[in-house]
Amino acid sequence: MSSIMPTEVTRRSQLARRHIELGAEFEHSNGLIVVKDYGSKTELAQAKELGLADLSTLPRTGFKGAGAPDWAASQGLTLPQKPNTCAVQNDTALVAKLSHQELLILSDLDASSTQIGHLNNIPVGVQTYALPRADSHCWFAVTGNQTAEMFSKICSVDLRAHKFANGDVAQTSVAKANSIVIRHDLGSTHCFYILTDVSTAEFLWDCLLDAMTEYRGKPVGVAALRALN
Amino acid sequence: MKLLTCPLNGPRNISEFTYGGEYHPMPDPVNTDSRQWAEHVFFHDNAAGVVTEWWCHNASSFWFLAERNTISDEVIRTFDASEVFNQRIDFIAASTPEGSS
Amino acid sequence: MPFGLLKYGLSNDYPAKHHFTPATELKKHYDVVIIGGGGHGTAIAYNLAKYHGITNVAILEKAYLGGGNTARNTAVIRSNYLTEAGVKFYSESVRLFNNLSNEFNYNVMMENRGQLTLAHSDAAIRSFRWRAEVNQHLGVRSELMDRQTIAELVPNLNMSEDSRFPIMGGLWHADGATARHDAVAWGYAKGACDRGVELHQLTEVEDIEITGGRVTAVKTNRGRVECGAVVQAVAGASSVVAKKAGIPLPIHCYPLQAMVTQPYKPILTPHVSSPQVHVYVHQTSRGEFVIGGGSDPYPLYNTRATLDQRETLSAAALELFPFLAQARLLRQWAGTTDMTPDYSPIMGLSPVENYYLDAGWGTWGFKATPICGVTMAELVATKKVPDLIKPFELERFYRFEQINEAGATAASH
Amino acid sequence: MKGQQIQERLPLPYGSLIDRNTEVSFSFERNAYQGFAGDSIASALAANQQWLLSRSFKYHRPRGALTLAGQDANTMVQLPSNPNALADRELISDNLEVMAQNYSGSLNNDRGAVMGLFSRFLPVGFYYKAFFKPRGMWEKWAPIIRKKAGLGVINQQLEPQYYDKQYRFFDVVVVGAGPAGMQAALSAAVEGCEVLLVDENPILGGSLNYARFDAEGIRGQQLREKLIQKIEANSNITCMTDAVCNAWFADNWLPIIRGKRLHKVRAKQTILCTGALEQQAVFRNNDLPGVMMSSAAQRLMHLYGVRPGKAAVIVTGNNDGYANALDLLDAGVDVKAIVDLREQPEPDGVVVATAARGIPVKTGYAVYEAQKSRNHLSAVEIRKIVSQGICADRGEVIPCDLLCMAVGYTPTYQLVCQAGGQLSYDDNSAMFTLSNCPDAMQVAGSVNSHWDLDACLAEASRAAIIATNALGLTSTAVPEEIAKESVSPNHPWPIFAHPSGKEFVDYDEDLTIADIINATRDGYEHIQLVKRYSTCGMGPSQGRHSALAAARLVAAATNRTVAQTGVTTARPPFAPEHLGHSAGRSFYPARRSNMHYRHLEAGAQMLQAGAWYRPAFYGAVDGTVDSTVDNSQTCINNEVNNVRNNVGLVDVSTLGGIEVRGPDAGEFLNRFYTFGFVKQPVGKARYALLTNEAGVVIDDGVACRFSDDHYYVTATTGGVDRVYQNMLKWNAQWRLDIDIANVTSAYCGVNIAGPKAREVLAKLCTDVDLSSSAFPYMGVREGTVAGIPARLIRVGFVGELGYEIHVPQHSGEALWDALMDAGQAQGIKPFGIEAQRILRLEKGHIIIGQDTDAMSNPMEVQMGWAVSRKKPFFVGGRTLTELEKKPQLRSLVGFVVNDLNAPIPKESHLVLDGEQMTGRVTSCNYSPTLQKPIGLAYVTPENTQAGSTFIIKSSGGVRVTAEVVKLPFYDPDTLRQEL
Repeated sequence: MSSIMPTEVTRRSQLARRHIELGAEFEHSNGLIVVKDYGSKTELAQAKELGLADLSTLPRTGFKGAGAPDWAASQGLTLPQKPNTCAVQNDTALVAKLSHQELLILSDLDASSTQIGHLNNIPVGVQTYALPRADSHCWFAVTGNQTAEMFSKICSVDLRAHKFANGDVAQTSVAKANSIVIRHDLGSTHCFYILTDVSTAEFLWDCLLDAMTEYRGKPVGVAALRALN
Repeated sequence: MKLLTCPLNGPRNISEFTYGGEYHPMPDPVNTDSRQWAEHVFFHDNAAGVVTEWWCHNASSFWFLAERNTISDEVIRTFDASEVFNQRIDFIAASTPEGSS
Repeated sequence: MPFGLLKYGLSNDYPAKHHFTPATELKKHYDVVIIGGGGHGTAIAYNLAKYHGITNVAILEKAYLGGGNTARNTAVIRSNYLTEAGVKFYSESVRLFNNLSNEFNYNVMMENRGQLTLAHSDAAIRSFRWRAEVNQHLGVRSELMDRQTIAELVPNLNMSEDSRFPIMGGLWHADGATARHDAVAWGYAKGACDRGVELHQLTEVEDIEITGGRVTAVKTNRGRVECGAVVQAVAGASSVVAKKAGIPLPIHCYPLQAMVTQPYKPILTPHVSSPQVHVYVHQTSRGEFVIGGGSDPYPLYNTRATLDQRETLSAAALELFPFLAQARLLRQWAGTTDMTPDYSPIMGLSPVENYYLDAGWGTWGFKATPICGVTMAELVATKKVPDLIKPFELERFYRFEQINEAGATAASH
Repeated sequence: MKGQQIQERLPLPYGSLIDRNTEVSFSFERNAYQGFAGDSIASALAANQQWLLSRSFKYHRPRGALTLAGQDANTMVQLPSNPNALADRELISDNLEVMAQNYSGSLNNDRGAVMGLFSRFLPVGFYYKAFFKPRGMWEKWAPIIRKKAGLGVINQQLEPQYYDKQYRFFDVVVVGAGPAGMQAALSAAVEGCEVLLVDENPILGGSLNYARFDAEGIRGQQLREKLIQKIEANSNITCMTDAVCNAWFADNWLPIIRGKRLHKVRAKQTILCTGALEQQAVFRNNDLPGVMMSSAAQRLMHLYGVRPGKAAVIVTGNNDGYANALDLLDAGVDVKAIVDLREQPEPDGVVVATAARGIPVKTGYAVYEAQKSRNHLSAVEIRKIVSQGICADRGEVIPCDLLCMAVGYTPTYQLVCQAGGQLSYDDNSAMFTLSNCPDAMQVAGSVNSHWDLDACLAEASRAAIIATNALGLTSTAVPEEIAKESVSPNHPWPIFAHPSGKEFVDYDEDLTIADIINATRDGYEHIQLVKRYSTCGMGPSQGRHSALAAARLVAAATNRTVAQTGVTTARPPFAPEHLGHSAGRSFYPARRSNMHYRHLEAGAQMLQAGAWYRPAFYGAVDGTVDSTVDNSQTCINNEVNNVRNNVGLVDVSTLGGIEVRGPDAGEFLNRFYTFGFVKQPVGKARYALLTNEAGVVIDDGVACRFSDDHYYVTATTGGVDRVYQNMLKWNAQWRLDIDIANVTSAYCGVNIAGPKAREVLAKLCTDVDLSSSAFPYMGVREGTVAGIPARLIRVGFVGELGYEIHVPQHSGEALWDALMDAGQAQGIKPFGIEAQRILRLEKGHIIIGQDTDAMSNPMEVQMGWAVSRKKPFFVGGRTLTELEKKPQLRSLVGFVVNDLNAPIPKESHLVLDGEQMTGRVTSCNYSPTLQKPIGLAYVTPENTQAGSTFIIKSSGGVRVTAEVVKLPFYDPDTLRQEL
């Protein structure tokens, strides 16, 4: 059993029990607890083929309102041009533009990006409103060559590499649950972030595993994801 | 499955959207007689032909307007509601106050 | 071998008396013009001719007899409604249905197999008890049913506690039935035509002439016809036709889809529906499973079928009867429903003095066919609104009153 | 099982679908048979001389393969867990157990066949004409008739199988991989064009695999190999065989079924090359095993290496029958005669070749009757045709065991017509045309009435060019449309009535010529009425083989042309598909709060509220919940008492939460809810009641003002999504300067309630002054609880000192743990929805949706106080003023039942005035606190003053007297919640 348990901190993934059942090894990451691995030697290879990781405890935030983009830019964020695309920040955070007035900001896999903490701790600008994205949505990563093929069983948007570019964002329905799908390749490996209403985390996790079975997809820890980078 | 082109998210299966009813401007709630008000509340044009209606893209909660042919189910165009509602709407109190609570 | 069939077998020349008026020219004037040759239109004509001696009547049908929602509904007959007005109205209709075959000497194959509506939440149990109490108080056979009794009544129903929508109870309606829907229109039309009513198919009303608040004539694709009164019974096109008479209606038209499987040996007796899972299932006398559910999500005057509704209905049907996965879908179709704000019909007088409305039939028009025929005919003949349909007058909406049946219609039809 | 039969096969190259190296043993009617891998059930049985496959629907006639292409219902057999399986579609597998369907006794001697003798007593529509007299008879007949109903048997013990779905995307989808389809795919597969080629058969090639296009019989094979080579070499083309495109839906949305998966394909362009279906000739006993389409005989030989008979007669109305004759001859079948309905065949290479090989041809002749022995064709009687459909009085009998019918085709129009295409028939040329296809759809090949191979290929390329041009991938000049051939393969009248009938127009429904004509005589003249009245075309094969013949007969019987009569077309799906396919995996999202498993660990009995799981009550902690009424009631009452006396904890995470922020936030709430919010003090919560435009109460919650421009509004679990959507829609019109965000799931919430609530909370919350003076009832604060940032709301839903604590979702479980620990000394216990319902009832709070219905307005539920009349506008306001002008119809009041022996009324029991229904109970429970049944009920407005009584029709119809009491029942001066 893991030497570190999710209950050591107040912030716990809805899926903590699933991870424990799967023999997860947890790790501390900037005060948060994430799944390092599931004790498999081949997790990196798994992640390259088809892997599913739970990143729900990692930092993220969001801002909305007519003033949000300007304010965010004034705080040094590089904003994507068009809605439904995203841009990597020099502190490795990822900024996705969900509409002309809405931003979603995701930390990197080490929870090391400083921007998010900064933005959460300063007063917002006029017509700018913070959104509790760290808790409203669960956050999964689906990685590997088979990702798009697997997604085509539960998502009606064409996510194939040549149709859905790295950095593209789709707000759509995955297994009948409203979701935000972001293509954010890790190194040369395809990776899709999926953010869905946190209360449906278990439902979505099960749907994804069910859809992955045919391609022998399995859960992987952040260690494998970092190794892809 | 029909495709509907969301002004924000592009073409999507129509099952990603919620129909929001016919678009028709609300009559002035103060200076409208009760029959006209009843028709505003309950009645529909229900036209067979091209109509303008509200649609909401569920995943992004984005409301917009669409012109659709209710016979062929062909969508003529979709557009941002700000094309029609381009300024703040305000209401003026009734000249005679309606009693008090 | 029932005697009725012997005459066909023993006579060498096939008994060839037409059931309906062979196509003839339109007359210049009719006392009553009925727009719409479906179950309702023909039932009204039948009652006018048989019980009020009014036979100078024309039924104008733009396509073919009973080809609209009469042909497309799933033939459910029930009276387990929620409001006093609704229950009294529909239970009288069920009573008439039971004698229909003999009433017009034409077998409509009424089958009284009962209807079970499933509850998957305590909120549903509450609303079902409400219906059961109202029904029983008005003499309609409805009762709450517990899991145990349901399992005995429908042994092949999925009663698992771990299913996504566990069944907590149900509303049993012993009066629930089905009939051969087409035969209802055919029987009424036959009876009406036998008494001199003219049925004109492929005859579309293009305009309605109003002078001095009275309708004087209708213009059709086959010429102009003067009339003493007009009844519109065109569920699915009510707004469009009423607009020709300058009458706005509180109606939105939504497609309602249904589907049917190939025939299989009988294994399901009652009609089973689940408002929460949005599906109903019954097995016809031919052995086909008829599956239906909620209306389409947006208005449309088009009877195309959609894949997403097929998917939704199949998934829902399998929640209740998992073994239906092996049944083969034969046909999928749609009708157009007049949805009203309160899920009750709009019947009776209109702002136009001699123009009568029979509209707003949503998903419950078929089961009301016989009583509509009786009451609307009485209204047209006597100019007096029968008590049974008084509550359903259009004017109620101008009084901000509603006869709310919302809870009693969802996916039950 | 009987001994194994011997199967004989034609030598290679016959049998392109079978693998002769792999024998497969299976059983039919419990007799063992051998076949080869790749055999269909029907082909394997045919190889064993078993031609009889099933019994028909009405007369239990013996039936065998008709099309060998899965297009008819004659071959329906029973497989385990797969009734009505098509024996000419389903492949054999080792130990597969196949049974015939719809017979009583044995397949060979079906007692049901006696029905045939009564056929003259069963005229068309006979059901409508009998069985109902005298009154009540139908009730006796219905069950008897019902027993006869249906075909296959459903396995009710079926284990759920794994069906799933996949979305696919292509630029061009070509349906049908015959010559036209293959050519269309090749021509469409230009640079950057993703093409899908779909065919329901196991291999590409369509008719090239079995039909004969020249005297030598080599062209088809050559063309097939050439096209397949090119296709395999082209990386832009994806091929799906054994896959049926089962419908066309709006915007080229195509359901394609392969195996247990439904592929939902979105195509930018579709090209339909679905081919044509050969039609039968209509004559007496045209349904006997041994009578089949000429294409069926060719399929048997070329695809399966099975000789379709020993002595054959061919009835034809075109030259394809001659090609078929050559094929049969080559396969060693003794071709007795070609019976040509035409007086003057158009001589071509094939016709000449048949003459050269000495096959007797009888021109101007028809097959008048087929004769049988032992359930199989034994001979045909042919007669000279004297006029349309009329034969000479005498004819000659030709013994044979095979009759091939080659009298014409109908286009496989299903998908085209589902797309709105028009199918029309030209009476002079006996040809069909398809028109009015949607822009993004092309048709090519025999479906478009092209019969010449070169014409098919040219039309296919043309269709592809139009498609790729439309996609902007090419800008090639579109070649001229190829003119249709002058001669049609369709004979205008291959229908020959017989005094003794049994000339089948519709095999599925056992309908004969007389049935169709008599339907029109009964007055059912519109083709749709004929269909419905006779059920012609309503059977499993959906009129594939009856629509044309029926249209011709109706046209003749009503003195119209077929064009005027119209040909009925079919609704989706194209081929019968298992419901499992369209169901797929079931996706019904379920919602859980972060505390979910803490409830389970505490032995909670969960209930569903919308998609949410919520604790109803907590049973034994060891998880063994005894849900008997008594036990659950005890648990619930204990929970109630603990809240009243100590402190309880309830999960309210499912409660909706919406942030309304910005300068106009107060103004927005003023317009949206009934109450006034502009003057609401910061740090205070205010009740928020929502009505729709009809003035009906649809939701409620509290609006918490955290700052001038920040309100946090709660909404009901079931209502929040709609409320949020409505807010956005209204402000899309009003354009107020605000932002609206649904943060329901972002917050996990509890309500800690009871006299000792403050005591417990104080241990964990040190940065908020919890004293009643500093943080009074209806106050709202932000602080931390157990180090977790929290929003605290002092509301009194359960009528005790209480705090709703909303924390970030992911910290919900930690909050729960902390409070349960901190509260031990105070006897904290969790309580569920059931206890909460009782507690709030004792306090007289209503629940929207339970105590209100689709008609309730604020005045009826005594919430007039929550409606501000001082505002210029709010949603529903104008309608409420209209409603106020009218006499109120009912009022919601609180009541108690003082007679403790009376059956406790249940929710929805009726309130009666005499026998008149005047209202109903909306909530009722035994109150552990007041020790008597209390409740809420709608009564007549005259009946609302405290002390007055009314009658409730309780369980078993018992009339129970209820006394109206002033609300709340408990703590009327609300001292406790304001502690």
